[in-house]
Amino acid sequence: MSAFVDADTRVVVQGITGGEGQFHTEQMIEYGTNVVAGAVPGKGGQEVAGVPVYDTVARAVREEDADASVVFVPPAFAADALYEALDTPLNLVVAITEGIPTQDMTGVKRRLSETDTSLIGPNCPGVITPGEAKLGILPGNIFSPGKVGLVSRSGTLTYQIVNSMTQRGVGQSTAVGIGGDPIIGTSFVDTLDRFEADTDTEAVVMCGEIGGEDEERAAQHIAESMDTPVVGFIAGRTAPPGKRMGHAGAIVSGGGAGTAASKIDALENAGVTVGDTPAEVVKSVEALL
Amino acid sequence: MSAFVDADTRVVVQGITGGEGQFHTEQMIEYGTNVVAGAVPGKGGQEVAGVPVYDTVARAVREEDADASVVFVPPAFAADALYEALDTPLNLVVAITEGIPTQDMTGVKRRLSETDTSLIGPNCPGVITPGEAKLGILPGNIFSPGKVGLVSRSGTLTYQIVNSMTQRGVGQSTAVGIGGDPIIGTSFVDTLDRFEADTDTEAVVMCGEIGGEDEERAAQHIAESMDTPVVGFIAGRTAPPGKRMGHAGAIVSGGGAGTAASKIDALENAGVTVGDTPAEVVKSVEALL
Amino acid sequence: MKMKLHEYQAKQVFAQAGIDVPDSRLATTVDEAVEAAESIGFPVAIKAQVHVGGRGKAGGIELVETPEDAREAAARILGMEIKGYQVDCLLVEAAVNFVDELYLGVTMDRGAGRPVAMVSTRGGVDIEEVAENQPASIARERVDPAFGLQAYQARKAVYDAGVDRDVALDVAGVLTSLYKIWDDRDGADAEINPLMLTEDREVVAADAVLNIDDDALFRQPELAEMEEEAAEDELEAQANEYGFDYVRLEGNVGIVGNGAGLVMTTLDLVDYYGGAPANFLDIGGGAKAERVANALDMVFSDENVDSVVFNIFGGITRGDEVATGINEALSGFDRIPKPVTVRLAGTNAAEGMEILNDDLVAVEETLEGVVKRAVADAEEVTL
Amino acid sequence: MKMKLHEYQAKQVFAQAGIDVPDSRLATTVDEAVEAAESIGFPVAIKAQVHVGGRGKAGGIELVETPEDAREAAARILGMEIKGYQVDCLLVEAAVNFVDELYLGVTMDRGAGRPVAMVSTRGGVDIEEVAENQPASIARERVDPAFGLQAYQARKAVYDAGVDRDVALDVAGVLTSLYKIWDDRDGADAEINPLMLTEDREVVAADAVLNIDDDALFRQPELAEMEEEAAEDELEAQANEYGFDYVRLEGNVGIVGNGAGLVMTTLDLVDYYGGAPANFLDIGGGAKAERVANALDMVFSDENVDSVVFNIFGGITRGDEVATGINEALSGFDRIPKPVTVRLAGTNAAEGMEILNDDLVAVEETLEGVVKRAVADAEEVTL
Repeated sequence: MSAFVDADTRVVVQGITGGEGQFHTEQMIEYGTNVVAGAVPGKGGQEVAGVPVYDTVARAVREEDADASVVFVPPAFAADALYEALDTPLNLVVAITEGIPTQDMTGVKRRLSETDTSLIGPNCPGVITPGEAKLGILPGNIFSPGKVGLVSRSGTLTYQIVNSMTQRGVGQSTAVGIGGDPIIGTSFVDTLDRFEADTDTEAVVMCGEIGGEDEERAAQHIAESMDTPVVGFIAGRTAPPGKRMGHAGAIVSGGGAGTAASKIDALENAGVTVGDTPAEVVKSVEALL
Repeated sequence: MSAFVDADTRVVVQGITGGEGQFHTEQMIEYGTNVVAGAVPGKGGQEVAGVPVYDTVARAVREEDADASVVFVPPAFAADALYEALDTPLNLVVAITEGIPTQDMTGVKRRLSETDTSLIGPNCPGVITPGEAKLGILPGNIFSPGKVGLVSRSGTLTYQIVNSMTQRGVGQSTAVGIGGDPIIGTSFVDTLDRFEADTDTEAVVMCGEIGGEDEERAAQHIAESMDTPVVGFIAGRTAPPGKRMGHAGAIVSGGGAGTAASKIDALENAGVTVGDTPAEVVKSVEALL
Repeated sequence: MKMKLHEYQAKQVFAQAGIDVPDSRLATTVDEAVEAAESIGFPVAIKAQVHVGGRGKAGGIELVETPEDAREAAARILGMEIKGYQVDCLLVEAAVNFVDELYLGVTMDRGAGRPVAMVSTRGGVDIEEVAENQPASIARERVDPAFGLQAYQARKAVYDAGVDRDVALDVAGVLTSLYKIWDDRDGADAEINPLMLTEDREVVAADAVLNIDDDALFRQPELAEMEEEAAEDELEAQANEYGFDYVRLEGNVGIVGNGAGLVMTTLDLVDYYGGAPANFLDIGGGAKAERVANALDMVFSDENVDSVVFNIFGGITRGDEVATGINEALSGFDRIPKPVTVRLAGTNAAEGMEILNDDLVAVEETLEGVVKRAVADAEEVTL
Repeated sequence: MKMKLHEYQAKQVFAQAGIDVPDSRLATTVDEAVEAAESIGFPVAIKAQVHVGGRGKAGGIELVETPEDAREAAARILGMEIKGYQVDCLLVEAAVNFVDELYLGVTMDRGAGRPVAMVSTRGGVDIEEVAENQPASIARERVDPAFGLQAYQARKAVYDAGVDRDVALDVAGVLTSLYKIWDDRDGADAEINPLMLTEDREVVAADAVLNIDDDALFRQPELAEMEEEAAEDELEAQANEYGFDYVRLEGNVGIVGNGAGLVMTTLDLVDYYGGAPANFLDIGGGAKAERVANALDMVFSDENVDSVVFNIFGGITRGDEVATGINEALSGFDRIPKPVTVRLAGTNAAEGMEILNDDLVAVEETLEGVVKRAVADAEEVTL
């Protein structure tokens, strides 16, 4: 069992014929991911990285029995690609695309709520179960199989922490970047639920950042519903109010909501060890195993 | 228990200050219906027929603890009035208005599917439980309490049959006009379910008409799920294809779907006695009691 | 009820929405038609503008290559009658050199309560026949009204229908536009049949159907202006004016009543008792003398009618008021032109029956009674 | 990121959507301002057009009754600096004689993932203060994005807020228009504060805020044209041009990195180890030499910066390529103006560290190491 994906996950890549799509499809296949199809309107019948391309996601899913998709479609067309994916029986859709208009995503999220599909992202690096499969753009070589589940709103911060973990011999059961946008599919809470249910996960690292209240909700959820120990980290302690720190979602409001301090307090009150530095986080999780 | 309404049903009238709204409010109250409020934007604070008027349905429901509404709002504003009613905890909404644009009703029906509220109509005479309450424009004086549930797409045809029943001493448990439009809230099947569950109903009269496939679905439902005996009637045997017979929904398609013959066949195959005339219908149901 | 647009009107709307239509001009005289053909350049199609399908089969469309042929075709088609409609107006249109014909349509799936978008590669023929004989050859996408037709759905329908890949995205674009027209304009049906594919792989709407939901015309002023009195039947046109629901039939028993279900049932009973209904006429709620008079006028003026059933179930309306209305309405006649049998039921029916002037009308107490008497009266006239 | 419109731009958009705004003209010189005031008629408000709230308190708005006062006010306000923004442009606007001030707003409720429409009768003041101190005085209607703001919701918000009944439907109409603007124009926030009620019970938008979702500007060409280089900070303007995510801070340790979370963490670590970050600069994916050079240029040109952290986690990008990029970028300088410490991690990091020219930069292996060194370098300069 794994939290989101494993070696049997059958993946269709939406936007496989674009530069990013093609490159990362090759990387995913090289990592061992079972990429079974691509989907690009007008490109049906072609082949990319040895994988057949279909004009519609529906046909790709039907013909190749896919159960997950990864979306590399440019922002202007990404919402349509997500609606298309959500209109099929896929279990999981991972949206890598950065810069999707917010109003497009509110519509997608509304539709998502009516389906049984999970959406990770958008504006995220994807999800990996080391040694099994990766869906997205995470660099496979820094991961190692193990017992720690990692969830983060940031890609490079994930890499930083994973890299340290791997260097110290602490492997990962699953790592998932949920994305830096204000409106995302899978939240911290959703992911923590998966980790709690995942028998391969014995400890969790949760990397939050300023903006919104997802970390506060996660803290409450940890206190109420989780037995698996959690180590936390919050980026953006030095962020000034009203300024967007890179991610569209990483902003402390003028009124002072969404600060690192509020999130750290909430997590600590929920019994989570919050590291001051990434190195501290790795040490804390190491101590839990 | 009753199928939809009883003397305890607390009713808010939307559009109570209009001519129709005011007249029928008085009629409903005279019949014994527990009308507790009116709702008309901009008319809050007034009183109609001794009932307080509020600017919003939400406030009327909150202040007067209403659980049903009747809608007398003109067609151009009716969909908005229905959305407003569906955004409150009302159990039942009865839409009398005729001539609501079809596309408006597809939206309302979509929203309806996400709520726990039942909608009767639009373009319908309403619902009555004789001796208890009536919601709508049905003439109370022709009804009498009894054991027969009656459901119909037509108002005056309902009156015709009810009148004969009452004259012959056959009373009614509930009579409901579900409306003559192509897109309606409560279908024959929904109503038959209510009658089947209603301990006061021992036999059912179902008056269908040409157009659509609601009667065919009802026939299947009767065969599969109903113990209560049903007598049927279908209006429009002489209707030519492609012509709308008064009701927006009463039309036999050019391809020949929605004919009276098809509906009569379906009902008879489901074991329903279908009368050739209203008088036959009344005799058949009398024989069942 | 649907309001039908003429082909040329629908094409105006389609062209505004960015759908390619052939160059065309309207003509109401033969000279105008020839002039239009010459200015467009031959070959052109001369097309009757009538509110009815099957023009082609009926000889209402002709492809011409020369001014002489254009003159001849225009002269023949102008004024001809197609399924009861007289041709007053021609569309003269550049002929499209096509290699393939598709069908695109948007309508309401009544059972589902949702719009449905359709694509077929079997365009240019009667689509109802295709639907019956080869249902699988029409790709259908049901639309969630809360989200509208998404771009991917248009593509999916087009690919599922098997449209050539090199034009698929263009065709999907036309379907998206067609849906938007249907949605924005309160369409009942919107169709392009055929959507022609040219040798240059252009996509052109060679015909256009747009029917509008009558109930929504109040918010479609531009389209409401295009409404014409349907020329098919003078009485139906008159009923429109009076605001009656009216349908003309073949029989000789005229029927006036209130409420669609009861009037339909009255028709059925006329048939059941051996008569033949001449019309469906629902005067709706209320019982103003003027409405009663208008309804009786209409039925009297139908020369097929030999006797009249007047059947009202008062409901909230009181029978005595209706009776007064009938008396007033009929007192305007020197002589009642055709025998009228009245039945009033419901509230104050007895009082009403009392009030009715039986010098003017016969009175019956039951639905069955009123129908039987009118059928008998009609038979008597016929004999 | 949000693109902010000026008040006068937002009012153009609002007026197009049918919202009443006062008569006004734009002026960029004192003479123009006086002329505008005279043509509009006194009293007028002279209002600084800057991308920042609190203009009034800062003296950026003045009500004047005479041409002399208009001249004086325009002269004073033009060129003044408000929260770092220089005033280049004035809106001269007819003064509204109001009896009441409301607040209307539409924004995204991030937690719910849904738009929210807001109404308060406590308009004309800082709404964030109202939200904090009297949250109940703001009526909120959450909008289902699949259905949009329904008319009844606008009315409900207006009645719930306690707006006078005689103007409630008018105010609800303005809220509906405001939502439609927000929805059609890809708004992030749309506000009218205050919406003035006049003695004649007219409803007038006396101020207007419209911020647009940057990510949607590609489909808002008309609004995209209104975008200006934010005048607040030259470096932030430059970052926009280069396509960097950049925020200027108060410290002296310049920071360049890739990925929002990692760059934020680098800032936090600078602070943690006793330094003060001078900026947030995310160069994003890829490691082209030109981007590296542009980023270093920017940080070097910030006179507050005393030392630089360059922290890249390669990910899919290879460390050797990044190192080559850094070498190329720095070889363009005769002399490296400020000490730079580089750390490369991830794919091919070791090879990259090898390639780096340590005549040009210092090299550290860990995140903690690179931050500590840069903090130490900065302290050394300061001493």
